Amino acid sequence: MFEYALLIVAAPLVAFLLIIIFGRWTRQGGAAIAIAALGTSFIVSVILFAQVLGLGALGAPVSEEVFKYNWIGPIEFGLLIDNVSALMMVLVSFLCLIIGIYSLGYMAEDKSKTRYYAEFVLFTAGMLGTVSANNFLQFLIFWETMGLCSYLLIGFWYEKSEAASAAKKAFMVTRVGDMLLLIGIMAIFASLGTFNIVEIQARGIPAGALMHVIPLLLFAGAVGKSAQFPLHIWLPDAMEGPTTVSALIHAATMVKAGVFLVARSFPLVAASDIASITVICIGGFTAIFAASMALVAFDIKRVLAYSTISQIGYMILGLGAAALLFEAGHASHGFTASMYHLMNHAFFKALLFLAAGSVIHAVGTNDMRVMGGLHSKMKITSIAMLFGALALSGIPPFSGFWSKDAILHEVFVAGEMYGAIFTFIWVAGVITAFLTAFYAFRLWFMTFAGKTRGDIHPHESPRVMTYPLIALAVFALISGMLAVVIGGFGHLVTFGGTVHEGTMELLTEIFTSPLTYITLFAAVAGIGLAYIVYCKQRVSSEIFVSTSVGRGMQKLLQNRYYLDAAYRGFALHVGMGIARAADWFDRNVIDGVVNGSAKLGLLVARGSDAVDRKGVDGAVDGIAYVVTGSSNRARARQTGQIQAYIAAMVMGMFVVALIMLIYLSGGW
Amino acid sequence: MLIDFPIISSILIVSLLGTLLIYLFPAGDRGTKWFAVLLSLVPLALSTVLLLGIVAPGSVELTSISAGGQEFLAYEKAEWIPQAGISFEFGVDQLSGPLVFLTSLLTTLGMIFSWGEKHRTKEFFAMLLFMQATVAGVFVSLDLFLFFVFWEGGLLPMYFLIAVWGGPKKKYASMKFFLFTQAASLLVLLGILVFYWMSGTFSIVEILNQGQVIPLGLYTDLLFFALLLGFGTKLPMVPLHTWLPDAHVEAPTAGSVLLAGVLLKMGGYGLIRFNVQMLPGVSDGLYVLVAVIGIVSIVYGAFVCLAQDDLKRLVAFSSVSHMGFVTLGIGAAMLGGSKLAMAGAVFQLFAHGLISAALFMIAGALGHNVGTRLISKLHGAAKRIPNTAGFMMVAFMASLGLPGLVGFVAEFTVFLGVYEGFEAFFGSGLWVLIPAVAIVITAGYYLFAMQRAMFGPEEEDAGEMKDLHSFEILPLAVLMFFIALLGILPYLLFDPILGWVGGLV
Amino acid sequence: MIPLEYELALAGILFGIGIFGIIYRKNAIIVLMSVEIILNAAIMNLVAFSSYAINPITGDPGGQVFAVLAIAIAAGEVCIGLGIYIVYFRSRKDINLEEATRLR
Amino acid sequence: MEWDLVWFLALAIIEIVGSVAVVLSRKLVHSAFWLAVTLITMSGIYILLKSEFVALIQLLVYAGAVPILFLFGIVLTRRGEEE
Repeated sequence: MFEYALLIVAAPLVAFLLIIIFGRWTRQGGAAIAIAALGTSFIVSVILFAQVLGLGALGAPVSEEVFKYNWIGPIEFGLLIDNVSALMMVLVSFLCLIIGIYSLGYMAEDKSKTRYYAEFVLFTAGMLGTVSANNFLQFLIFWETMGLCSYLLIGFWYEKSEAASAAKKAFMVTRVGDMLLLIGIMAIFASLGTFNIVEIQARGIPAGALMHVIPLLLFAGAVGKSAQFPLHIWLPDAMEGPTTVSALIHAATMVKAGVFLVARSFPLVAASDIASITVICIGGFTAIFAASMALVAFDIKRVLAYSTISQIGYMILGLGAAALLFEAGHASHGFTASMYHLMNHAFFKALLFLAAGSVIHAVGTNDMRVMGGLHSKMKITSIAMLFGALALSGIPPFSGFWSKDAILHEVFVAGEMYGAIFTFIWVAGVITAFLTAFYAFRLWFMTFAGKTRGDIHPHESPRVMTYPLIALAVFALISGMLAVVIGGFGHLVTFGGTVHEGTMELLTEIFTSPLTYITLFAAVAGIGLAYIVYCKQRVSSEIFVSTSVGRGMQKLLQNRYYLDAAYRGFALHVGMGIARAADWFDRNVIDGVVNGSAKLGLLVARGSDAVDRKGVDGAVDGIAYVVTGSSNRARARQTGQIQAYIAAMVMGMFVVALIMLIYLSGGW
Repeated sequence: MLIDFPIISSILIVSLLGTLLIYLFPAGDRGTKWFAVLLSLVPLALSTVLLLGIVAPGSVELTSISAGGQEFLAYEKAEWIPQAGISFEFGVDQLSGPLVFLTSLLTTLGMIFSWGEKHRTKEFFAMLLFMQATVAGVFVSLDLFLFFVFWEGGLLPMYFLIAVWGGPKKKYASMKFFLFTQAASLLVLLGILVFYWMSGTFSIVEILNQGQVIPLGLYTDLLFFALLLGFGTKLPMVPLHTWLPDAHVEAPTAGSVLLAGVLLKMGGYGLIRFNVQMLPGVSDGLYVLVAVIGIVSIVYGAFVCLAQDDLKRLVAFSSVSHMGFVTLGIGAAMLGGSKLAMAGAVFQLFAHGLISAALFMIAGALGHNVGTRLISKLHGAAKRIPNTAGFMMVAFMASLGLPGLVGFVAEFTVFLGVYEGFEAFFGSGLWVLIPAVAIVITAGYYLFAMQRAMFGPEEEDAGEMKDLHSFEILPLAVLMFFIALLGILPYLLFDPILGWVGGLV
Repeated sequence: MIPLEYELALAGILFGIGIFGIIYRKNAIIVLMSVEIILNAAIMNLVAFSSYAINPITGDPGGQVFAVLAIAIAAGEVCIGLGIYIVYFRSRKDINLEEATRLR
Repeated sequence: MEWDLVWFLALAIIEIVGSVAVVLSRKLVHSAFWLAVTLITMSGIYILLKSEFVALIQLLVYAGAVPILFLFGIVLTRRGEEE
């Protein structure tokens, strides 16, 4: 009954082909085709989502596989439609559409628009295909398609060497994760004989060592794609691409695919306590780790990139906690909360990026140190960005508050049940909330408040760019509350049993819990500190670096904990070292074999026929080039000399005698 | 519809006759090229019929004969030297049919790509046609003696292509190529003779029908080893690969295309036909050896690539690395009984033929049009030669195994089969991590090459750069079409192969 | 009675020395002398086997007959060999075997 | 019995030393002399092997004629005073 869902994925794919072939002759370099395809996908996904919700009577998970065909042999491809994928499809196609429209203004003056829109719609197809795949192999195929588009779009302005190397870095780092994911998927197939997600979720991995290894390998893929520690280093560099790309791929959609992967393999993760704990630790650590690096960045997009890493850390953390609790028999609140945060974050982070893009479009630089006082010049952008910052900081009633609170609540429950380590991670989460609020408002105050610091002449962006901002700002405000109004996000997405709560119960639960106020206090404190330092400037920002410890911290953070340098060193010295050694080995050692066979060829050629000598001489000359001094002696010995022949004969005799001896003595 | 027409011998006769006819043209005649290309379309069309007969038996029906549980299609037989039991015996199956098609396709495309060849044009095109006949002959021969005749015959045109139309070190490279492959041929001849002595016939069909012709034991293992060395040199497998980079670097573009596209496949074909199909049941240690050689080739080749500056040399070593998947697939399939690994190995033969042909065309085009193939001298060339850069990107992505393109299907199925095979034999499939490291390294060297050669700021004083000519775009576009088609709908070719492998492993 | 192994060992040693001379020395005459040593080693084997075969007192006369025959042939061979050397020397003024590569 | 062995060992040592000297001598004439020694010793060994007739022939033909022939050869192919 969902057969038309194929249209959602197919529309962008067809658009991709059309743009490649006809794009350069249409208006705006194929933008019209792209927008039409994205619009189609969006409308169809909304219909689909409504249908799925209607079927499931609000909450009961529906899943159906449509459009099956055999990829090779027994491996069956198709679409899996359930609550999660329907929600993701609406989300992704909506954001793609909005950002596609925004691109009309942002990319208006670029010469390679056709290439841009072709890669853009191919990415959309990849993301929609990923979220609707019914098996892990198909998932991987679309996942890599996204990776390719991410590579191409980061390197969109390939004349800049930074962009080219950032693109390469992104592909390489995610490739490490992808390799492990690939092995994980193969391990699943080897133990279950299927790639089908529904079947795998139903059957689970049989107990044994693989039960822990497989979820960890899958999680490694998620770590690469979602830029979690230790494979996070590509995302900040990826900001070299156009801002629309950063907003769509590197904030709203593609980096969430890792979270989605963990969600899809949730039962596998939950079945293994080692995997669950790893997921929690990586998520919690990444959240605070990335937030700390955002504190010192001056590039407006990089602050947002670190923020993205940190927020995805929250989602991963929530999923890990949910997995741990799920196995112990609790409901999957954390799962719901993570998906909830995924949706909210997609809206407000896309908003933040697009607003930043609007600012960059206006001032022509990414450096926040030369901005300031832009509020009066570009009011719409400023207000929109304020909405985004509030949502990011987790101030009610903006969307970020509801989902972040739910995740932290879940982690706290895990801490109560499983001991100190999770309580510790909960504390880290609260500190992250404080840091998040601080850097979000540091960004906003540095950009929009006070006086202009540099020689810039800003102007408000065209309407084709501001309208998407307004639309997203509205969603940043209401997307969290909408779920509360219908009685909790659990009605839309859940794993396992349904969650039935009333709106009032939910609100009471949230606002009577002391945990809520702790988080809220942290966020408000962060904003307050940012206000004092960067808006009122009552305290100079220099006080952070007045002590030697502060200076050391700043240096450490600005150098991103020296991890980039370490990876670079590893690649350059170890990787290239092995490569050079192998190359040397090939040129020098293995060519020794060639010399040997060249000598052999020489002997055969010399002995064969005197008439042929002229023809063979060509060979001899060629080979003599290779055969160095040592072979000259050999040649003198082995040509026409009776003694050399006798020597050879005697050696042959010995060999024959030896063989006979062994043979007569009765055994090989 | 049933086709009872001697397709295979027509392919061979047309190509061989064409070789002679081209020599009748006066030197420098412009019609030569047209004649050669149009003539090569005939074998291409006939091979397409063969391919259809294999992948879509419903649409085209070919006469068949069964041999040892497998079927050979389009079977033909005629006496040649009856006293020694040698005959003209042809037939194709799911293993050889796609390769015959690949040979014809790449010959035509290589000819079109060499439209700009100025030096001794007539002989050049004649050599390409001759090569097509001999290589296709290797794949279709069901008589061991005939097989060997074609096998040796294929060396000649390649030798001349390198020695006459080659680069600066052509003498050295062509001699190295000849000596290496000749030495390998000796081992193959030895193997063929052993088969003849033990079974009393040269016919592959009869040998397969006899079943276990060679008594199990030491002799089987020795024979297996000798054939492994012989075919492995052609494949090539580390450490017998050193002729390959030199031959590729010096060969003209069409020569490289055919060398990488089909000549290497003769090694893989021989391994599967002889070592696997005709020589079952050798000791496991040898299969472990094959698998280990495959792993070493994959990882070693990838690492050597990382240090190359000449694009053609890089692509040549990447061939070493990618043909390692064939060896690994065969080894793993025979160890753990994984059909997927064997089918993946067969599929990789075809996939690598398409991809490496595209890669060599691009490297060759850079050499002709830009004047250098050195990555370090091509700074930021994408701005000047966008079409070259675009095709290069797609070909690189196909070669590094991007899902959705044909390379991924082959690599993934081989890895999957290796996982199954290793789990069955060694107890854990996670050993696959070792060859899987090559996934990352492969991405590394291609992206590194792309970044340094094509991206980045433009060089100010770079010389004149010409983008692809239209006669260069056409063959590349055809290859890209097949690469994408079989990447998205691999079952078209993979399922028939899988069915064939079912009777083998 | 001397054990047969001793005889054979001595013959083997002589044979080895002869081979060594053939391969190592450049002078053709020394090479010919080395050939004589090898022949002697072979003849000694004949004699030794014959004296140990069948009848321990008289031995097997067949071996001795062959030995005498071989001695005669060896002497003839030395004559011919030296004759060739002399002819060769007349044409080349040298009998160094390293230079004698015209037959290749 | 014991004495046979002693004789044999003594002769064998002379034999080996002699033939090594044949091969290694710098001067051709010395080589010829040592060859004669070797061949004579050989005939002694033949006597020990109870093959007196062979020993006699060896002494006459080999030890007598061959070294003389060699000396002729040496003289006839001598070139300067090198060897």
